[in-house]
Amino acid sequence: MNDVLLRVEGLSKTFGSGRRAHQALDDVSFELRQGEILGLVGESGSGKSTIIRCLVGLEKESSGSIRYQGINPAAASKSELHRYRRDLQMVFQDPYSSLDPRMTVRRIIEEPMLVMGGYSERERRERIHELIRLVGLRDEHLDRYPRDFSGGQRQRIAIVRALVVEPKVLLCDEPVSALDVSVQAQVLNLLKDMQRQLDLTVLFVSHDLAVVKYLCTRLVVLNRGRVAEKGSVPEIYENPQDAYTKALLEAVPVPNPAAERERRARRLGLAVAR
Amino acid sequence: MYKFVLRRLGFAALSLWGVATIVFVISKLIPGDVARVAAGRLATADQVAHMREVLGLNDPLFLQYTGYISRLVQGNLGTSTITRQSVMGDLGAVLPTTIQLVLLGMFITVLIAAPVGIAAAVSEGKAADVAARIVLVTSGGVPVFWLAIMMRWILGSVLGWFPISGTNSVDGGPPTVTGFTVLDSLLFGTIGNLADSVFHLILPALALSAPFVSTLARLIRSNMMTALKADYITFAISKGVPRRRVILRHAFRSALGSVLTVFGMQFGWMISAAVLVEAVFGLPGIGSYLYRAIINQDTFSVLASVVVIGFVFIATSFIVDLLQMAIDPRVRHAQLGAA
Amino acid sequence: MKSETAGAPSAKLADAPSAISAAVSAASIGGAAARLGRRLFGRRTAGVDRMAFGLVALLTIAAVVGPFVTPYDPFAVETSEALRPPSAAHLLGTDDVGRDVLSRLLAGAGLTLLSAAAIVVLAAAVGIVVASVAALLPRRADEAIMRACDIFMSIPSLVLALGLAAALGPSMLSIIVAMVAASWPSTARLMRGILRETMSSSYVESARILGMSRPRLMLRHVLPNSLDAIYVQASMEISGTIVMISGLAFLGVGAPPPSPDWGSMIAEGQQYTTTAWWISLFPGLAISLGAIAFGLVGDAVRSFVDPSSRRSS
Amino acid sequence: MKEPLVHGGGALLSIANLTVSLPERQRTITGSGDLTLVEGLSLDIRPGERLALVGESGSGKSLTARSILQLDPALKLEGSITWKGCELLGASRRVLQKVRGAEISMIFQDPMTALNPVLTIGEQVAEPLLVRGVPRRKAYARAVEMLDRLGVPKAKERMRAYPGQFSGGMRQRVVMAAALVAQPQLLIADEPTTALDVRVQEQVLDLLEEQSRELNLAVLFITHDLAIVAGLAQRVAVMFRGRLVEEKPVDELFDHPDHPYTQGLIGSIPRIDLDPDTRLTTVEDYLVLQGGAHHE
Amino acid sequence: MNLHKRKLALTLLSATTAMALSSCQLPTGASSGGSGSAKQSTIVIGSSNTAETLDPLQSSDAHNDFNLAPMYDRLVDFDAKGEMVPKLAEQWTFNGDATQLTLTLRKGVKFHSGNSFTAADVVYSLDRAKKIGSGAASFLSDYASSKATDDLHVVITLSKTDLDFIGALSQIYILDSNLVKPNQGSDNAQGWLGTHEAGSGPFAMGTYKPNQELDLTRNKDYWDFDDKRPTSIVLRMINDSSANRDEFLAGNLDITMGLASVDVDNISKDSKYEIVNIPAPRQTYAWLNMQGKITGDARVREAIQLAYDYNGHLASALGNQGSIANSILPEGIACRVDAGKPQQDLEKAKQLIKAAGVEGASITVAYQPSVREFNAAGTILQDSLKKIGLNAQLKAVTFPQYSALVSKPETMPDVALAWDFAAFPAAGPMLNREWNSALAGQTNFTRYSNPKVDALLKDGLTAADQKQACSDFQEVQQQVIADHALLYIAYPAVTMVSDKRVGPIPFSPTQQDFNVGTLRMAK
Repeated sequence: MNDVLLRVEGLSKTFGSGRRAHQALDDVSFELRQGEILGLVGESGSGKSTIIRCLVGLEKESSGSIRYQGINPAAASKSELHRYRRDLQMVFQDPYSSLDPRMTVRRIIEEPMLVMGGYSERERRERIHELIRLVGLRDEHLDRYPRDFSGGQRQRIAIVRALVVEPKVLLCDEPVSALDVSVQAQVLNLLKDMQRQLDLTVLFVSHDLAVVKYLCTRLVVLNRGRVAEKGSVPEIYENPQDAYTKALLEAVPVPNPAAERERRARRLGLAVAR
Repeated sequence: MYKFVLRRLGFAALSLWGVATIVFVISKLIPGDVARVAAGRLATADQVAHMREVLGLNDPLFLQYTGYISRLVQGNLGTSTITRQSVMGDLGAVLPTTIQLVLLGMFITVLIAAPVGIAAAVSEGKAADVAARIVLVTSGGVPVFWLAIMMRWILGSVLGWFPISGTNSVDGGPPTVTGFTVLDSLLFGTIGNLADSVFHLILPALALSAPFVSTLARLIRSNMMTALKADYITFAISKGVPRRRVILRHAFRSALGSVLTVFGMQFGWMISAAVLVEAVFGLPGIGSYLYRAIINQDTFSVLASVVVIGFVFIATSFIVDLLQMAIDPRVRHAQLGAA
Repeated sequence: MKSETAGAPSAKLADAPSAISAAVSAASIGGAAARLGRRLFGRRTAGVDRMAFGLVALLTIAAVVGPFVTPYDPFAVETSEALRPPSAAHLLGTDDVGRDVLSRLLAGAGLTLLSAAAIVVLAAAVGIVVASVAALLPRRADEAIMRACDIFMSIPSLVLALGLAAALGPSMLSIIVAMVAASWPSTARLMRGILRETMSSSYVESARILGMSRPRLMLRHVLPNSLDAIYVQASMEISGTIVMISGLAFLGVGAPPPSPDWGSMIAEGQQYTTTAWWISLFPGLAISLGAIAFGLVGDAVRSFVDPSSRRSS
Repeated sequence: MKEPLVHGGGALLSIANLTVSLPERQRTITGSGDLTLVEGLSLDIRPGERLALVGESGSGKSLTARSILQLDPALKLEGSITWKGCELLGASRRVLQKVRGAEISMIFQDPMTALNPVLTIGEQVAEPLLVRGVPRRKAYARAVEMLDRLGVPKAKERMRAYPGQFSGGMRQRVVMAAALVAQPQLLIADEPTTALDVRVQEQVLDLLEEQSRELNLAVLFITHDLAIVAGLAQRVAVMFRGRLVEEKPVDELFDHPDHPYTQGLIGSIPRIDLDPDTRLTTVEDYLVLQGGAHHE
Repeated sequence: MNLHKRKLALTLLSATTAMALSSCQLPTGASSGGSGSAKQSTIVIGSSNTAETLDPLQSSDAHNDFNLAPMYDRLVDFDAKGEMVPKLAEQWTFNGDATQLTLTLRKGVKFHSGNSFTAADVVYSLDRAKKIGSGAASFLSDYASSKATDDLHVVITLSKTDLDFIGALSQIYILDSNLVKPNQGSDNAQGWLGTHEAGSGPFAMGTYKPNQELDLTRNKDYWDFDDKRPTSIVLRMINDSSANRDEFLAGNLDITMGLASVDVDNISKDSKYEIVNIPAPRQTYAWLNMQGKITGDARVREAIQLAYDYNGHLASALGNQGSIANSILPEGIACRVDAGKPQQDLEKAKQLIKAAGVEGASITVAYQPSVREFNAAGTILQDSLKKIGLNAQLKAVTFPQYSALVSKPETMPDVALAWDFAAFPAAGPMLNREWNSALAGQTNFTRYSNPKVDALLKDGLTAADQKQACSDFQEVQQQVIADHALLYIAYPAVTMVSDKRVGPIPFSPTQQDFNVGTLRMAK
């Protein structure tokens, strides 16, 4: 399969040691294919965020390997590592704490280009303006500080910051879980549009199965650090194999009163009543 | 649990070694000739040389250091070059005075700080809070020794309400057994002795507690304010818990965590602040002892006093840690891992 | 809410790191001051705080112009005029060798406040450097450094400072050295906590994953964002430092005569505290007032910069 | 803005024309004048009824809920809140204390912070009884019973445990036990499942419904999540920027949302039961259509 | 309320005291009778003389000696006129070249323990001093050995001729060897004697609370018993002078000293109190560095002498308690040379500085900040020197630091303010200590080096004839004065404030403040 962009194999991560050791990831393997949006779902503590943190080097995996287009970041040359870091960009969960409060939006967006290098001042300026408009913000926003923006706007800025160095892979760590539903919809739509327009490959971490279903093409379900199930979205949603996945799917509420009542009545052993 | 205590003990031992070493280095920085001090101001060169030999000052520094540490481990703090007494004995004689002063000081501190801190937190932003803040900043800002002098002058000399100096009136002291005049009065003396002993401690303890009242009350205030904003307080109120209970049982109880730690550390700070207060009230405690030792360049006594103060400090923080584990389930879980 | 202050985007990454940090800190000090100023003169400032700020301003003015407006030569001995109580000629009286107390008080304001400020700034600087180095080193080294700080902290700072100042001989410089030596470990520990908190925030992590080097990360993101907490810390320390200096002077390890710093003045007047009370009362009052004003200001600064109120826009 | 369907008659709790504002002197950020947070809200709850109050952050839904028990002393409340015919606004602290916990109780969003970490579970669950003079032994027995009922295993032994030893789901059960132990007639649930994982959320919702049915307990359910409301509530009220924009029986609301905001809200929920290619609508789309001047 | 409490405490107190006294104190024959009289003849003294140790060998420290003197006896002493008087030694005779001294001891003297005083005690005390080699042992540098020929006779052998040795014995307290020996331990009883007493003096130790209080009771078996001595004395060690004053004014002390001049002035207005100025056998000097870069020039040294504000010193530094010095030796010593009181002459001083070409030069002035007099003196000196164009830098040092500084020529301060005192009123030992070139950097604080003076000192100290010795010593003084080696500044007095219960306090030239053992009640 040559369309595999990123392969994670046997990834394990243990925090602490001795009695307090906590195994966050246990032998996790999956691959990320060119152009797809892969969902990584699980409940809190399932290790989904740890995977992303290992991928970007914020945590060091205990064992296992990561391979991106032949680059193993753990044993990469300087130039390989540079390419790896440039190609994999990340969007954080909390839009309130992921932007440096002391920098203007312009500086925040410019910084990755400065760190990565290779952009002339003009290029930088043009890219900033291009992208900021693409996500629906205006030029005058550039000289403001993060505190002047709402959560949804901040998350857009964070997306711009991730996209500004033209990455191939976008790693999203619960990017909409801190947002209101209506804002969440905007960001989800934006992500979907961006992915298409820029031919991005996305790894999307979420606890919300409905969001994942809306956005993703393939799915990896994590249960306490282990892969419970993986497969295409329709496959899993229609016919989950794993008991845990089933339970998860079963618990997702649907905004349909009749269906919900029936489901709950069934669970509670009640007659369907009005 | 044992493991935690052991680990904590290990750190305490390490700290002690560190303190001893720091103190040794300082002692070597002090200019002046220790041997000459020991031999006396009119000593001849021969006598000084003899003294230098006796004190081991001709040994290489490293040997002096190892000798000092190994003596320390055996509980031998050396012999004072001024008093010619075992420093251990000297300190044994002065420590009780300081400790009972500090204990009373801490008692007074809590007695004042807790209600003031709570009241300020409860009335956050209102006049009472502002007033409390001013009082607390003031008691923290006035130099201790200055306050002590003023108290001694006005309450002691001018008004005659309190004794001026010393631990007892002439004829008022109990027989010296433990050295804690209050304890000695209780065990071996009369009620008159007890009244006299406590009476002599009140003013110094009051002066000593001023800055600590400030720190502690402000800490209680801010902890209480944080606690009062916590969800569990809202939940308690929504359960119909009366205000009094909300404040004392819920907020104060959970504000107590770091208060205890700071309170424990205050024990050490108070001992050092006692250096200032004891001087004013003529109390023969470790503060006066240390100060005189420094002025007289009584190296062994300086070393030993600082080490002992460090030891008391380390011991209290050890005890406080254990105490805190006993009363604060949050700390217990963090230290021992969720059961 | 609009804001145009906080951190000027002037420093270029290509500059030398020191230049960056200098520019960043200068810019953020300016920013913080501006923010502070706005809060201060906003309608919601408590009267106490205004008074405290006013007092601090007054003391600062006294410190700057004090030496030039003294009614008498603060050093001129006039033994025939010794121990005169306050009068029209000598508003605050004269000391035991006949020097004018008011003149000495004015002349010493700068010395006292400057040394207190120097101690706080130096201790903070040492603390920041140690904390930053610790933060940059591997975990074990970090822990070792913090343990060392703990050990230092098990000697109460007054005792340590007293011992050191005695060792270094009585002078203002040795007091500064001793106080810095005694207080840096606790500062370092605090700073370490502050830096660690900032470092774990996602905006720092987002720069980290770009491969930004740790020192650069420290200078560009971590330190500037920790400054507010550092200011709070420093402003809270000044008050205690002023008091502690005077305590050391009282114990006789202060600056030698004829230094007019307030602590030494108290020490000189120590014998006369209650008879020729004016010799040490006024410096004592000045120290108390200074400490109280700075204490209130520290309090105010803390409530201004409090992280919980930062998001409230 | 519409008037509520039923007003007064037979209502357990009746909120009429409630306005919540932050007095000028309490405002920490610059700005002048009182800041109005909830305006002219009227709402009734009948005995045993499950009413959902839905809105996004800043819509004032939580403030409304908290205002019923007057939990934020800094806020200025105007209008009327009557409980079983008695006016609660302006009632004395004694009266409020009597109502709180025993007649109306409340549970909160984050079960991790709603329990005092330094007090035992037992004390916290039994507290509403203890503070009303129920003997300790009896109160604790009732607390055990309540914990049992809410599915806390080994309830008796765990009375002496501290909140730190419980998982989030268990804590929310404990919180519910404390809220229900004094047998109130109305439970205000302020986003009680937002911080929980989806499976635990389901359990808590089930429990809520179960208790509501068994105890004839009225529930005012505050949430931002329309999906979870669907199965639980009988009636839904939607709030937007401090105002009540729509209030309807649940089926009607989902089938025929009147207000564009409600329409947008429903359209913006990603649905597991629908084709992912259906593009999510946003509130903005609707408000713009309606010519509303909305920007973030 | 507080007032009330205080009263309560006091009543309780006096009740218990009365009980304690009636149960264990022998009835005294005093007229007023009962417990009241016992109370009346208790004298409470407050002073900053906090004993570091009660080991009598450490009596060279004035603080210790103040507390020790009433408990111990010496072999000989000096009276207020500086005449030697017998104490435990009734007679003393030197051999021809003054290398051997024979003492005849007093008969029937008993130590507080009840042990009889014998020659063995003298031998033990002297040998112990030699062995330990610190404190008062420095007065015994010429001691070689001693031998008890019988119970009442001791022969002391000296290492060289030393006529002043008998005077030095006034500094040695005689120990009860039978009591001390069992407690000797490994440190020659230094530890034990630190808190215990083994003397035969007019007062015995009651209780001792280190750093705080020493209670003395009258020794009814004293060989020189006098019932005018108070039955008991309480020495309260209060370091702070204002605390001393306040305690005194509150009626808690009968005698206090070391008060600030303002306090003394205020108290003197009240006729209830007695102010006594006792001359002290000490003198305030400013030592000049004879080998200093700037002070090496005699013109500069003279200029400094002329610049100093002596009257200001008396007024400010001493608060007029004392007098301006007129000699380089303290008062009460035989063979002093009267050099006249120094006068300030700024004009002449300026000219001298100009002549020496050192205008604007900096010099260091060392002083001990713990002594109040030096604090003011330092400031005055600094100001005086500024007027003649010298820039003085004050350097506060502790005595140990000062000793260390003096021991090396390169660290030696240019000027040092200090007290020096004659431990006993003899000119020779003091002059020798201060001006002998062999002791430069040790007790010769000016690094004075003059072969002529060295020779004179040697001659004087070994002269078997007092007259010869005296003329040698006078010549030494004249030479030192001519060399402008020091500023002889003042004789600080000890000012004592007492209530009228205490009789007149005699001056004792072997004591820094006064000898507590000599106290008598007023009636």
